[in-house]
Amino acid sequence: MSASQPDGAIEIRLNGKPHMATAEQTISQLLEQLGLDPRVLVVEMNRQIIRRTELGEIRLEAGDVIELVHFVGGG
Amino acid sequence: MSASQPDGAIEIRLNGKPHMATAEQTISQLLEQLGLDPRVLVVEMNRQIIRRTELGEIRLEAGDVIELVHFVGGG
Amino acid sequence: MSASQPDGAIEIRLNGKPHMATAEQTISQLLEQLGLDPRVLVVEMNRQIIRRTELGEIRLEAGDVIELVHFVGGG
Amino acid sequence: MSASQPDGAIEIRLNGKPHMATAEQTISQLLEQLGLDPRVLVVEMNRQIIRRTELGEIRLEAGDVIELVHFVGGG
Amino acid sequence: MAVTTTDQPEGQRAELEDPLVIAGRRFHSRLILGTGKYASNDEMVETIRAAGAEMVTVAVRRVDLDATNRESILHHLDPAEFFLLPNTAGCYSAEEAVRYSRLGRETGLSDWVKLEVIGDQETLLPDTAQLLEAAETLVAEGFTVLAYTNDDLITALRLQELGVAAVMPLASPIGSGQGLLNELNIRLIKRRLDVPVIVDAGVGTASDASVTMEQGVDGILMNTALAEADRPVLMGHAMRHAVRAGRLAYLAGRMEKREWAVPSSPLEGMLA
Amino acid sequence: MAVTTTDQPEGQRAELEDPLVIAGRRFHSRLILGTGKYASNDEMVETIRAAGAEMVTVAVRRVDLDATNRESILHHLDPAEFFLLPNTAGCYSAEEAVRYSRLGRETGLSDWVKLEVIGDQETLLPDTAQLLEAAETLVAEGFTVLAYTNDDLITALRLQELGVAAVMPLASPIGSGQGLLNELNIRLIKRRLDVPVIVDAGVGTASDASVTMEQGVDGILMNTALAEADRPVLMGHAMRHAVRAGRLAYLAGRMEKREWAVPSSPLEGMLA
Amino acid sequence: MAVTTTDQPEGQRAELEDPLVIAGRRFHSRLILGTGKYASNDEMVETIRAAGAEMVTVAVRRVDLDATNRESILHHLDPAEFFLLPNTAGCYSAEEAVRYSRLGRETGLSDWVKLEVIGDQETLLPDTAQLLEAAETLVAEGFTVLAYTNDDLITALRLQELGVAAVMPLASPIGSGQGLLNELNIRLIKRRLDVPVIVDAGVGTASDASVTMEQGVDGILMNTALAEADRPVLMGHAMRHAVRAGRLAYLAGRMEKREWAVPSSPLEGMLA
Amino acid sequence: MAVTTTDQPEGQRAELEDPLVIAGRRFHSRLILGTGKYASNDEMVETIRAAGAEMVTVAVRRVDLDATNRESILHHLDPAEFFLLPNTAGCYSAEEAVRYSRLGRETGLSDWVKLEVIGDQETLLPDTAQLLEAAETLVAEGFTVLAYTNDDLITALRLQELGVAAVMPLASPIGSGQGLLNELNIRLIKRRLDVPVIVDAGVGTASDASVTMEQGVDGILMNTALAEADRPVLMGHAMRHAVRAGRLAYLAGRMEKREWAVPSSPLEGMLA
Repeated sequence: MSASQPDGAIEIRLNGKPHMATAEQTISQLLEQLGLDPRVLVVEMNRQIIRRTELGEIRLEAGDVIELVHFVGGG
Repeated sequence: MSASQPDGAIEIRLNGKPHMATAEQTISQLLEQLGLDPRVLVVEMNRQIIRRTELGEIRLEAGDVIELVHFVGGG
Repeated sequence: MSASQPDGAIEIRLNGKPHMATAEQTISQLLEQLGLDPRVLVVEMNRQIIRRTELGEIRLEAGDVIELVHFVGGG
Repeated sequence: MSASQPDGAIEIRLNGKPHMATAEQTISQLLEQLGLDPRVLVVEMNRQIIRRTELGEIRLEAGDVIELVHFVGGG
Repeated sequence: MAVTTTDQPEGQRAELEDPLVIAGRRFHSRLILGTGKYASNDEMVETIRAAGAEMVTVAVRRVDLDATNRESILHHLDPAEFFLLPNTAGCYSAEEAVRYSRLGRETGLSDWVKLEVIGDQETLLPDTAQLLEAAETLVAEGFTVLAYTNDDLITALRLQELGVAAVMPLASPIGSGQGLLNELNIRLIKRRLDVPVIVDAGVGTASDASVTMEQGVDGILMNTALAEADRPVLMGHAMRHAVRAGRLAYLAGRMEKREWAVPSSPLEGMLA
Repeated sequence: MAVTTTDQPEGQRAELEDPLVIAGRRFHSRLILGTGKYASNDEMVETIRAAGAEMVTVAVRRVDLDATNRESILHHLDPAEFFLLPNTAGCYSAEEAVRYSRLGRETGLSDWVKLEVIGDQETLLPDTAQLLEAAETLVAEGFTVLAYTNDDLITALRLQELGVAAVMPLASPIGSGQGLLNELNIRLIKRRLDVPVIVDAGVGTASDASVTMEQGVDGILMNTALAEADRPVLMGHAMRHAVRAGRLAYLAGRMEKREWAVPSSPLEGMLA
Repeated sequence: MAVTTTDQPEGQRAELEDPLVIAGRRFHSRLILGTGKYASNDEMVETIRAAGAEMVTVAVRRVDLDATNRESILHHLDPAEFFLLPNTAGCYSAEEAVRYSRLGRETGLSDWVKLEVIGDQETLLPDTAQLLEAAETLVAEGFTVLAYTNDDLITALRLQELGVAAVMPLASPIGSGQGLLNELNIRLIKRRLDVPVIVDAGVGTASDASVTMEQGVDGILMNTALAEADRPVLMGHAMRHAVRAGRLAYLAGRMEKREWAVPSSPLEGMLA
Repeated sequence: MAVTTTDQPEGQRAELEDPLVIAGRRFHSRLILGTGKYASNDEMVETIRAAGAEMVTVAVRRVDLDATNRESILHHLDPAEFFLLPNTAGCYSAEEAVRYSRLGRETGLSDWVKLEVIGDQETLLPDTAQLLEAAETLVAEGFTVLAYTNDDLITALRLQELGVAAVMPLASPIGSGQGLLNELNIRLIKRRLDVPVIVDAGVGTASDASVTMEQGVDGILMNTALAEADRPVLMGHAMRHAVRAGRLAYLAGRMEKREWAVPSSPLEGMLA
């Protein structure tokens, strides 16, 4: 959808904000880069929930909308 | 729907009960026969409301479902 | 106050009712006769509380008003 | 009780405060001097209520304690 | 809130210009009465007059062809004296309620309807889903809809969006006489709606009516509190005063409550 | 309870003959007002008239000799229009209350007194021991005593034995506006006493007055609820209606409360 | 208010050191029970244990010489396990109450007495004049007096002046189960007194006990709520929890009430 | 209602086997807690333990990538100790609530969800139309749905028909602390439903919890009452007792209320 950058960087939307990711990067790699533990969060990509087992297989593309959510205190 | 009687009498359903009426009778005639004042009631025939002005024009047929309603005390 | 009987019996008032006691009888003896344990009741004689230690010393006279009270369930 | 002044003036206590009055003055005269209408107030002198009819007869003496009261708004 | 005390020499008879306006129609009384369950038609009419009500509800029912007396309630309630509001009491679906509404309108008196869709026989609580559906249909057909509902703000807001002329939340179940069980919900509804809010059902006695009006609502509809009082006509008088009392107290702005006492007579000027 | 509806053509203006009788004196209104804490004398008088009160209380205080305006409240309250009831507000002992009572009587208006003996500055709750003592003295001196007391039945019974003309239990502390905190105690007092029971103090708004009258009491005395309302005159009107509403509802006999609903429209005659 | 949570690994079993101290004597439980009206002595004892009460009241009555079972309640209530508090229930004068107090003390258990002087058979409300007289006599004779009274602050202050060890205002009439009718009066009494305030009479169910303790009072005495429950032992457990719940909530300091809602989950972090 | 007192020597420690069962899962505690708004995670955990809650709710939110602390609440709430119930707080449509529910389930803890669809920002009242739609979808997807709703019986019945595991009517608005505003509605819901009824939102203090449980409901969910208490851990203890107190009182069957008094001590055996 949106343009990929010349140097292999792509822009995605991450938790509501623009984010530069590496083209062909898997979601697992993204999480690692962000220092996040995949066991306590859930990933939604383009409105689809991504199973934990698939995180290492799915590769980011420019324009992907990623939501990383977890549990917080709430009543 | 239901059979008309040999002697020109037809069976209609009036306020939930079987009622013998004269074939070709208008609704106005039915009301008169019943001693009812058309100005304070409303007639529904086969789920259609009949305007007061039409009461003298519409003729009963066997199987017609007639409801005669009016206002009663209620909260 | 009231007349003592010829045979040494005297009439006292015990818990609101007339009661025949032996003249010169001590309160301890009265209680024993009634089968009552002095340790769980209190004796009032003529509106005076009688200490437990005095029960063996005080002798009944005709007309004495004796109240034997104890604890019962109450709120 | 208290000393009368050389010039015929006497000190009384009026509504909780010292007040200089003329010796031999009647209560009626005092009220007139104060500009008060005797019909809507009540006079207490030395803890005795003074009838309205007596106001012209009773003369002040040094040390008299006078209370002038009336109705005010209250619940 | 334009409230004007009419000019007059004696305060105790002063009355206020403070009409209830629904769909452009003005009513002097904020009390609307049902006409069911009275011992006699005479008692009903006398009670309505004692209560000073101008609008009364009526039900749509079959003419009883087996009865000798088949007269309509219109023989007792002159439409020139009272504004008759047909209801859809007894209807358990949107479709049924729409049917009754149309029949009621066909009498030719007006296009107003007090819309009820009941959800449960035991409690007579409204089925709000069916209610919203019926309201939408009737508004589209040009009815002036006064919608009996529960005390849920969200449903009330949705009814207003659909274009009803008045929202009528309950105080407590119909005929229960339990009074206003949830003051907060009624206050919330009144604060948030622009259309008139008429509390309908549950009022049991005069103070219930006063406390309800003190929440700021525009009016009250009641029936059983009058019809089942030992002396309905007297209770009619009571309710007339009670509705006015609550309304005036709301407009007057009540004192703040205090945990401690404050004297009503001056502290100064005590004797020594 | 002889209640008669006056003969008249229009129900909504019907008034009832149901006077309050204290010590043989009849009052048409069951509402008694205090005269303290108003912004102006005009507002006070206008409010009293709006409320329709015939009896009003006044306090006995020193003439303020330092003030330019030393006028008595009698300049504003004509004894021909209002029955003035002197109180003993601010008195903390039987002796003091007796002294104020005598001063009040000496104005020549009547031998009535609203007897208060306060036991605590913070709550203004009555000291019932001193109250009983003062009541005994004043009754012996021929006073018509209306005794402000707490909501204790035993004290109320004792006051009646002593010969007071009316017992005046509180609804909640003076000036608190908390309303009727203990309905049961007021009902108990009313059921057991023969002399009139006037609830005095604590009413905050119209529904408080209605609910109080619905307990069966004979009248209400209030002050702060009117004087501290945002618009006292309007609140006067409100209270006039509220007291009447509660009284009439009591006389009318309210419906029973039910846990379940009961329809107001007929179950029969529904369409198929 | 020195409240310490005892050190322990599991929060859900944490208990608090928060004893009730009357006349220097410490009680772990703030619940005091009456011992009347149970179906059997076994049920009574089991209920008291379920409720965790340490102090129980007993009445002083004649030994029934006509009965085969003349045993004292001491056969069922071991003074080593329970602290017995004799009452003067059924006494209608100061003189009578003093007589019963002396008889109760003569059992040799203690010099404590729960002093009641009843003023009326129908309501069992206290006669405060007689109560004050009896309290004065008994304090002078060295009794530790716990005085059952109404909810009048002035009487409570006077009882404290006379030297009683605890003031015991009622929540509602004895055996009525109406709960705490006047929260304000109980709060006023608690705020102003230094001696322990034990609410006595009127509690009907668990929430009544909780709401009473939340006013800040030191303890509650009850009897009928347990003895007349369908299952007294279960209600004993309920009351043990209820008194503790109300006490802890009072110490914990409740949240403020709000007219509007406030979310419990964060507003930030919602998905787009 | 099979309630068994466990065998044990001391009554005051007796506990009852009376588990809360939802969708086949047993909980010993009838108290469910929210985890929002605590001053710290430690205080939250300590409070939950004090309250003895086994089930706690959590919200689903974006990881805050700007914060240094990005840890999930799972770092503080061990799923081995607590049963975590994801909620859909903050969702305003069925679609949104379904999305959050699926995300919550994906954590792999369970397929339970506390379903909320809010209808209004100011009051946080539920949108029952959207709620029913979301419930239908989620039940079809195999979720165990606990549905937060208002106190309307008709909606509650419809939710049950749709197959929810528990119905969770409010006591008063979320975070308002107003307590149980409409006891009747909660009783009606409980009497008519077969699935568990858990009152959710509005409880402010211990007695609110007791009175709610006394209506017969199966449990309570609360958050603000603890998080905003002056001392949350103490309030946790209070609520643990309060829920148990109310539950036990319900099971024990309370005494009847009476207008008149009944003595707790025998009338016979008085001295002459």
